[in-house]
Amino acid sequence: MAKSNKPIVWGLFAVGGTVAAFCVPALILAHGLLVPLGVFGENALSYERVSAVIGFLPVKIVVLGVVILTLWHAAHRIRVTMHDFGIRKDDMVAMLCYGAAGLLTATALLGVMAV
Amino acid sequence: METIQTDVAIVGAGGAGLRAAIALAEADPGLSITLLSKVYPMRSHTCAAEGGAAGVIKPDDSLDQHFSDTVGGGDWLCDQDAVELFINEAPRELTRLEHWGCPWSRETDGSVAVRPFGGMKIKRTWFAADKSGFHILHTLFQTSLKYPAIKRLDEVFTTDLIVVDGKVQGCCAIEMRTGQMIQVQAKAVILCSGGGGRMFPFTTNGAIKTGDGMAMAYRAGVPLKDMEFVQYHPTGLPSTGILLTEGCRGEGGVLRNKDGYRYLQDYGMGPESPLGEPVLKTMELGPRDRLSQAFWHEQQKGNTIQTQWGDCVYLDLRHLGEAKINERLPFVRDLAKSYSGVDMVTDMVPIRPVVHYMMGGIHTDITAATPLPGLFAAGECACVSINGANRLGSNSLTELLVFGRRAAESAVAYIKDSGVSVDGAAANREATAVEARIRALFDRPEGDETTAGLRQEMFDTMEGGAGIYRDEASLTATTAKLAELRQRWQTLSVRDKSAVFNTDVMQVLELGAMLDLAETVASSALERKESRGSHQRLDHTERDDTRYLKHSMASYRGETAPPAIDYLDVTITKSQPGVRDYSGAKS
Amino acid sequence: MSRKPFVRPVPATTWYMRNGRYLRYMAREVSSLFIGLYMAGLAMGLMRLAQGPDAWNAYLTALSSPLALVFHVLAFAFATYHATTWFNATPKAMRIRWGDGYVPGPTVVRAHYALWGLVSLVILVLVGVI
Amino acid sequence: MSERTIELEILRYNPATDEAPWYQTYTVPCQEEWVVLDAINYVKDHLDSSLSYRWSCHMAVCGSCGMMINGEPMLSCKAFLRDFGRKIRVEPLSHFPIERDLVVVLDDFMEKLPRVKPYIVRDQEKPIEEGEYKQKPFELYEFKQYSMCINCMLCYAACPQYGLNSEFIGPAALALAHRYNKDSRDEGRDQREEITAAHDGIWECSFVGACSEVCPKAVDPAGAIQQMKLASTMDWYLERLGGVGARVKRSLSSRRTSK
Ligand SMILES: Cc1cc2nc3c(=O)[nH]c(=O)nc-3n(C[C@H](O)[C@H](O)[C@H](O)COP(=O)(O)OP(=O)(O)OC[C@H]3O[C@@H](n4cnc5c(N)ncnc54)[C@H](O)[C@@H]3O)c2cc1C
Ligand code: SF4
Ligand code: F3S
Ligand code: FES
Repeated sequence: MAKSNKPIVWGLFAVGGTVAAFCVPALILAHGLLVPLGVFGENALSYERVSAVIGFLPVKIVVLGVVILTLWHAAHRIRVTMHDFGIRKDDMVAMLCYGAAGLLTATALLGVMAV
Repeated sequence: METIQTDVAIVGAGGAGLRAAIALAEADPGLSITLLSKVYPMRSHTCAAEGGAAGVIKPDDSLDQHFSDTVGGGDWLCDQDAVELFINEAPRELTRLEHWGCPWSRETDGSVAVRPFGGMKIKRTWFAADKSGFHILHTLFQTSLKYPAIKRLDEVFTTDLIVVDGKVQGCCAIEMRTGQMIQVQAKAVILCSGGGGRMFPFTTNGAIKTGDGMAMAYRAGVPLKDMEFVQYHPTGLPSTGILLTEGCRGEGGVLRNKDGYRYLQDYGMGPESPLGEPVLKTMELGPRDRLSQAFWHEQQKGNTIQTQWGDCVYLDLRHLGEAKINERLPFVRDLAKSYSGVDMVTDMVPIRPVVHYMMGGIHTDITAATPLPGLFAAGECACVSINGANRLGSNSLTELLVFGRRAAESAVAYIKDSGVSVDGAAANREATAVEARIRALFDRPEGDETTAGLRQEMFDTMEGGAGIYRDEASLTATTAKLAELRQRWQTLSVRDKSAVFNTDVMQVLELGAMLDLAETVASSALERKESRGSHQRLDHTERDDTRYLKHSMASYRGETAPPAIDYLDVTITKSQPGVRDYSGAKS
Repeated sequence: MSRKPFVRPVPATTWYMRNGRYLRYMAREVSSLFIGLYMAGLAMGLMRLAQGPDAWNAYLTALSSPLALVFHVLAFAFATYHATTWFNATPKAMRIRWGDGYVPGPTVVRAHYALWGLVSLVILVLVGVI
Repeated sequence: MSERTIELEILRYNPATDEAPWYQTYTVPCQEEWVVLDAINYVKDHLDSSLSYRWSCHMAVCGSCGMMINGEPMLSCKAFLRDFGRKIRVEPLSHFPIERDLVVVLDDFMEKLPRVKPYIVRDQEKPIEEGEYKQKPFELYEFKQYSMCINCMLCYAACPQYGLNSEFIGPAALALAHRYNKDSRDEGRDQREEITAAHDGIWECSFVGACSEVCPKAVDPAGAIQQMKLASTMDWYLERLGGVGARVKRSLSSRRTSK
C-alpha cells in the first residue's frame, strides 16, 4: 500500500492549529467585536493607521503567516469534519477545501502586498 | 469433524507454549506447527506474573549459588541434573528475551537490573517493573508473529490426546466459535497448558487455570508427579486472591500480625532485619512455604486480624515511600487500592496466603519428554522437576523459557529420529470416539446437579482438607469426598445446547479435569507421611528422607477408581539433603 | 455452519449523537468552520484595505452589522474552545525531555496557557492602539 | 458484609435462535466490593448457565473482559459496583461483530496486529553471547508506556473512526507499532511506516482522543498516533530532500539504535 500524502497538508494543519489557538480568539475579540462595538473608540482601525502599520515588511510577514496558516488549518479540518458528517466524497471535499484555502491565500497575499 | 495435519501440535499458548513454538519455527522453517489455545495467547495466565524471572548474570552471583538456593528451597525434592541444566541455560534464555524486546528494568548504566526474591541468597531476579510475566508473554506473542510457520488455533479448547499404538498422534479440540470438533493429527504433541490452581477457592490463578492438559495426559496414562505439592503464596488480597508480588517483600515490605509485630522471627526466620533493609533469605525473604505456614500458626494463636473475608495479617510497605513504590511496584499499588481500598503508601494492606502454583505435574525427564512416546510437556503443567517440594519465586518464568525450548528441540529430534508417521485412519477412529463422548455430555438428562454447585463442594473440601496443613483424617475425608464428586460429575449435564461459544460445556469439561487432579493431589498427600516443603502434615511433622526422598507418581485407573500412587527416586548429583536454614546464618 | 456474527451498524451521519465525548469532539472540529470563515473575512478585509479607504470603511461598517456581530460572538466561542482543546492536547504530541523523563504534561499545558494570555494581551493592545 | 441487589441488563444474542440481539434483565444479590464481572459470574453460576462472555485474570491484566458498561467501554473486572447505581446495562464491545452474547469477533485486530510488525526488527542480530543490549533508563522510559497494552480492545470500541471505517488499523495496533519504533534496539520504523503511514494507518485518526480516555492501562494511543504523524511528516519531507534528507535521517536514527 502506498504511503499517504497527508503529511504535506498535516504539517500546515498542525502549525496552523497552533497559530490559530494562540491568535485567533484575541483577534476575533478585538477586531470582530470590540472594534465594531466601539470599545476602542471611533478611530480604531482607521484606514490610515492600519495601512501604515501593514506597510512594514515584518508586519506583512506576520499577518500573512497568521492568516495563511490558519486558513490551511481550517481547510484541512473542515475536510475531515465533512467526513465525520457522513460526506464521503473525500477527493471532492479535499479539492474544495484546499482550493478555497488557496484562493483566500492568494487574496490575502495580493491584498497585503498591495498595501 | 475437521481434520488438521501438522508436524507438531502445541497445546497452550502461554509463556511455555509460545517459547516452544518459536523454537520449533527456528529449528526448522519447514516444520508445520499448530498452536492451540483455549484463549487468545495474550490472555494466558503468564500475563499475571508480576515479580520476575531468575537467572545468573551479575558478577557477584554464581551458578552454584542459584543451584543451592533452588535445591534447598525445594527441600531436596528437586532432580539435581534438571536444576543444573536449568540454571546453566537460564541466563541465555533471559538474554534472548531481551534481544526480542522485553522491557526489562535497567540499571543507570543500561544493563539489566535484578531484584531480590524469597529464598534467594543473591539478587538475581530479572524484572520488568511489577509486570514481568505480562511483558514476557507479550514479547513472546509479538515475536511469534514473525514466523509464518506458526499456525495458531485461538479459542480452541483441547479435550483429549489422540493415542495410537502407544504413541501420541495428535489431539482433539472444540472450536469455540463454531462448536465444531477438530482433530489435529500430529507427529508429536507438546503440552503447555499451565497449572490448575482453580481447584482451590482462594487463588491467584485466573479462571482458565483448570489443569486441562495435566488431566489429558493423566487420562492417557502418563503419571502425574509430586501433585501433593501445592504452593501457597503468602501475600494475596483476601477478597479476590489477587497477588501482591513477592517483589513487595524483595523491595523491603514486611509482614506484621495484628499487634504490628513481625512474627516471622518466631518461626526460625529471625533475627529481625532492619526496616527497609531486607536481608536475603531471612525473615520476609524466606521461602513461600515457610511464610504461609507461619501465617497458619499465627492464626492458631489468634494473632491475625479478622476481616470480612476471613483472617489476615498485614503487609507493610509504608517505609518504602511513595517514590520507590511508584517506580518499582506501581501495578500492585493500584491493585491494592482498587480491590481492597488500601493505599500502600499510607496504610498496611491486609493479606492472606492463597493458592498460587503447582510444583507437581506431568512427569517428564530433563528433555521434557513424557514416558508416552510423542508427548512432551513444559511449563507449569509439567514436572521436570526443578521445583521440588517448594518452588522458589521467579524460577518458573525462567522454566517456561528453558523447558519450552527444550521440549521443542526434543520434539524435532523425536520426529526426525523415529521417522514417525501418523496413522490417519486410527487417529480418526480415536477422534470419533472422543467426539461421541463430548456429544454425550449434551444428552445427559438434566438433573439437579450444577457445575457451580459441584465446584463449590470441591473448593470446600480442598480448602478444608488439603490446604496449608493436612493430616490423615482431613485427607481421608477429602479423597472420599472427591471420589463422590467425580461420580456425581458423571451425571452433570450441559444445559446450554447451542454450538457457538458454548462456555457451559467448557466449564463442565474443566470441572472434570479439576476433579481428576484434585484427587491426585489429595491421594498423593495422603500417602506422603512426612512434612516437606509445601506439604505439611500435622500428624507427621518431620521430613523423612529414608522413606520419602522420592517423587510420588499418581497414575490413572479409570473414571471411578482413585489413582495408584507409586514412587520414583530423586536424582541427587552434588547436594545431599540438609537443613533448610533461613535464620540468616552464613551457609 | 452455525456462526452468524451480528454487526451493529454505525449511522454514518449521526454517530456523534451517541455520547457527550463525541459531541465535544464534533464541537472542536466544527470550530474550524468558524475559524475558516473568520479568516476568509479577514483575507477579504485585507483585500479591501488594498483597494483604498472607501472600500476599507465599507468593510468596517459591514463588521458592525448585527449579523456580523452574532457571527463573531459564535466564532469567538468556538475559537476559544479550539484553543483550549489544542493546548490541552499538546503534551500528547510534543514530548520534551527532562532528565530521565519528560516535562510533565500539566506543566507544558500551563506554559501554553501563559503564552496564550500574553499573545492575546499583545493582540488586544495592538488593535486597541492602532 | 454489606449486600445490595442490582438489576443487570445484559444484551443477549444467540446466532442459532435470534435474529437480533435483545436485553435480558437479571436481579443479582451482590456484595458491596464486587466488580461487574462478579455479578456476571453470579448470573452464570446461579441464574443462567447459557450466558457467554470472556474473562480470566480478574485483575485487569489479561484483557479478555472488555464490555460496554452503561455505554462506556470498560474492563468488567475493574468496574466497581460502588461506582454504579442499581441498574447496570452490559453490552458487548461496540464496533465489533457479536459472536454470541457478550463475546465479540476479534479477527480484525488479530489480522491487523502482525501487519505493523510488533517485534524488534534489526539489520543485524546481535549474538546472544555478546550479552544484552544496553538500554538507559530514559531509553526504556521512551517506549515503556506503549508496551503496557493488554489488547483489551476498549480503545477500538471507543474510537468512532474505527466504527466508521473498519479498515483503520486502529489505536492499539498503532500504539504497539510506535512502541517498537521508539525502542532503542529497533531499526524497523521504515518497514512499519509502509503500513502505519498508509491511508488506513495514522492518517485515518482524527485525534478524537476517546481511545486514550478509556484505556485502562494509560497507554495513550492518541498520543502515540500524534507522535507518529509528526515523525512520518518529517520522514516524508526528508525523503523528498534527496541525499541531504537521507543523511539527516540516518544520523537521527543511528544515534538511537543500540549497538
Ligand atoms: C499471579 C501470579 C504471579 C506469578 N508470578 C511469578 C513470578 O513473579 N515469577 C515466576 O517465575 N513465576 C510466577 N508465577 C508463576 C508463573 O507465572 C506460571 O507458572 C507460568 O506463567 C505458567 O506458564 P505456562 O506457559 O505454563 O501456562 P499459562 O501461561 O497458564 O498458559 C496456559 C496455556 O494453555 C492453554 N490451555 C489450557 N488448557 C487448554 C485446553 N484445554 N485447550 C487449549 N488450550 C489450553 C491456555 O489457553 C494458555 O494459553 C506467577 C503465577 C501467578 C498466578
Ligand atoms: S491501548 Fe489501551 S484500550 Fe487499547 S487495547 Fe491497549 S490497553 Fe486496551
Ligand atoms: S479515538 Fe480514534 S480517531 Fe484517533 S485519537 Fe483515538 S484513534
Ligand atoms: S478478567 Fe482479565 S482483564 Fe478482566
